[in-house]
Amino acid sequence: MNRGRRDALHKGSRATLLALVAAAGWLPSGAVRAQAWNKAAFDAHTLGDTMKALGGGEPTQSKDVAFFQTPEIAENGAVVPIGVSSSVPKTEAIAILIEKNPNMLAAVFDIPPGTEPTITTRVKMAQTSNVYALVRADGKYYVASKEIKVTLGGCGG
Amino acid sequence: MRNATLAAALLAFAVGACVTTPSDQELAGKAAVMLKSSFKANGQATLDRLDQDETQRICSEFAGKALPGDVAQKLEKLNLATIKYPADGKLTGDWRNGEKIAQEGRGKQFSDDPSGPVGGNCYACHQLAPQELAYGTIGPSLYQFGKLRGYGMETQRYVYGKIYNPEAYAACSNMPRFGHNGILSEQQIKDLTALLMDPQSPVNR
Amino acid sequence: MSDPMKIRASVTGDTTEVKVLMSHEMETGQRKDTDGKTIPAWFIQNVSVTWNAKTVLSAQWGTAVAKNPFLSFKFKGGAKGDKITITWIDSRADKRTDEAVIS
Amino acid sequence: MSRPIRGTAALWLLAAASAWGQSSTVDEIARYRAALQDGNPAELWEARGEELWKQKRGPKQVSLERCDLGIGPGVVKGAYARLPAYFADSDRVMDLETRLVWCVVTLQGYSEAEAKARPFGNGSDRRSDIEALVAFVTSESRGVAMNVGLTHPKEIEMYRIGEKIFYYRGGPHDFGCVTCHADEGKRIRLQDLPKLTTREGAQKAYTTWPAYRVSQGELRSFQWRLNDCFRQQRFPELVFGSDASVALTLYLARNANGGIFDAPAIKR
Repeated sequence: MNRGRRDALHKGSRATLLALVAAAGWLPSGAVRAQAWNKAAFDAHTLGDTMKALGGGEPTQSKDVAFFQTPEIAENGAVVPIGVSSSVPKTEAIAILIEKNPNMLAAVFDIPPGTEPTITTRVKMAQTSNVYALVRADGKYYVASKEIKVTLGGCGG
Repeated sequence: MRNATLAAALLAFAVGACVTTPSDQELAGKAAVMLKSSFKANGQATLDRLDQDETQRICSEFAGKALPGDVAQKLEKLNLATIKYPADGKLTGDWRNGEKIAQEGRGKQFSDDPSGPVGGNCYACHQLAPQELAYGTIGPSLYQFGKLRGYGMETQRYVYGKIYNPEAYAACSNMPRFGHNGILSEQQIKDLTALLMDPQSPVNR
Repeated sequence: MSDPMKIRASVTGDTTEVKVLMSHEMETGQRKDTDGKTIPAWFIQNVSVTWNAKTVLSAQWGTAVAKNPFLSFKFKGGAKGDKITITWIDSRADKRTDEAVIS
Repeated sequence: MSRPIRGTAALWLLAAASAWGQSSTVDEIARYRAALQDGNPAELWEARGEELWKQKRGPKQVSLERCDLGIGPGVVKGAYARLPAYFADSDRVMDLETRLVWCVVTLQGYSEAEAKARPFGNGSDRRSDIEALVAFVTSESRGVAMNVGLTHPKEIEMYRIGEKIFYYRGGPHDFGCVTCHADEGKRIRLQDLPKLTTREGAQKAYTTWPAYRVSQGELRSFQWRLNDCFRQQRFPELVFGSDASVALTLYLARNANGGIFDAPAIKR
């Protein structure tokens, strides 16, 4: 079943993503909490399992979630700059997921009131992949995605 | 009067040159000695790699400048004589293997496994198959090499020979002498020749 | 012993921008050493940033955050001379706290 | 693109693809590099290097704060922009790394073998003190114009030998520095190659080393840069702090004169 999910996701279909997430069944918000480490979410290998472990509602694909300072091609997958900003009111958390990494979830940031829903960090990517920016705002989930290509650099040695 | 000034200038230059620094030849000698004491053997990369053959010595001496015609001719003749064509007379192999060899950058570095792969690393310097975007530009683009020149035997011989010893065709070329220096095997050179010369190769499609 | 973080915090108008570099291997658990043995995962799991005893950011990280992590964000409030405190805890339960003054 | 995104997957992907298709590979890699500039982990090495510089260490329990990098004991600001240079106390032309080793030995009392034990770092349990010190000292020349003098006869000779080494071709591949670095606008794969025989090219290259290499997660010194070039040239291993390494460094540093030093940098 997991295998099938991944294959569906590889096709990059938005409709499939939404269907999967809906099927996974979101837990109530608040599962992302400071100073606890959500092992189940970080251990998950599929998008459905990751989101299930994170908990929450059905994510809406949203243009209010945006990548910035995020190149489309990474010269080296060891360090890929990612910026995510949300203009969804009452944004509470931002997560970064990398579809083709061994474990999809890279990072979750809790955004308390007064902190701008804008995060810049750097992640590792095993290969060219879709990257998802997931936002929880007022208990609801929103998502945007972007493909980042990872190139081989240099002299082959 | 102009001549007198020139003579004075030349004299000053000559005197200056004598007094301050050693000759070019002396410096080359000092550099060679310094190199010997500045490197250590590491794995397959032994110190004898610092010893130059005549081609390397002459190309170093001219320091990237154009060679005089007679010197270039002499070098090309010397290197042309080293090319060994396959005994079976067949110059092309499998372009699929050739593509792998062209992509492979490892081989002969002290960090490489001596029993591991040795490639031609052609994409480091040349455009070949259009699918590979990460190609270098030290050498000319080889895209559509055979298609533009024809797939005839003479061109095949040139390609095989050029990979075997490029110094035979262009003295002090930047390209390694893959056959002459034992970097690639006869079969590997055949496969690379196919990559450029097989009509089915992505290079020609 | 881990190295100190490099923290920069500066205020413009009513917004403070925090930029931090942390010294950490962020080992994925996927790599092998020269003998072919898997190098165990070792990475920062939790980060929290406080200003005036208020948490202004907290994060959970996995192994996919890059080595020597970098993070930047902004929050409302903060004045020149205020203290910013950042703490990380890694998967070996090592912990490090550093402070910086808002400029 | 301001085009509204519709609900169906196909349309969304189409819009995205056309927007992404507009920028070329080279432009995108330039964007990638630009995005890394803010927050260079090299700062972590600079900070550790500064600590090491000030710490009382070694058998003699003294700091390096009396180390003479060429413009007086303890003067770090701008020192790197004048190196390599001839030092009367050692009667040698020295680059920063060999000078640091000299200070660690003569001031702190370590043996030369101890001082050179780990020229290049590899992970948090095999860190290089030299690379950290290099990060600190070079950071103190940021914004300073390169100003390498050729006045002492030994400097002049080392420069000219460095030039010879630059053009020295050898090994199974016939490679020399000249193979990759004597032409304008060339690249290996997608890596741009600086033409090091011109002022402009040398400035661009030399003023951006040392650098944090993201591919390795390490700060790399100029000695490391040379060592790794020779590895790829299929040469034997360049000995850390050897005469050839100093001669070549002098050749390149001098060619970069006038360039504004801007390192430690960050590179792929």
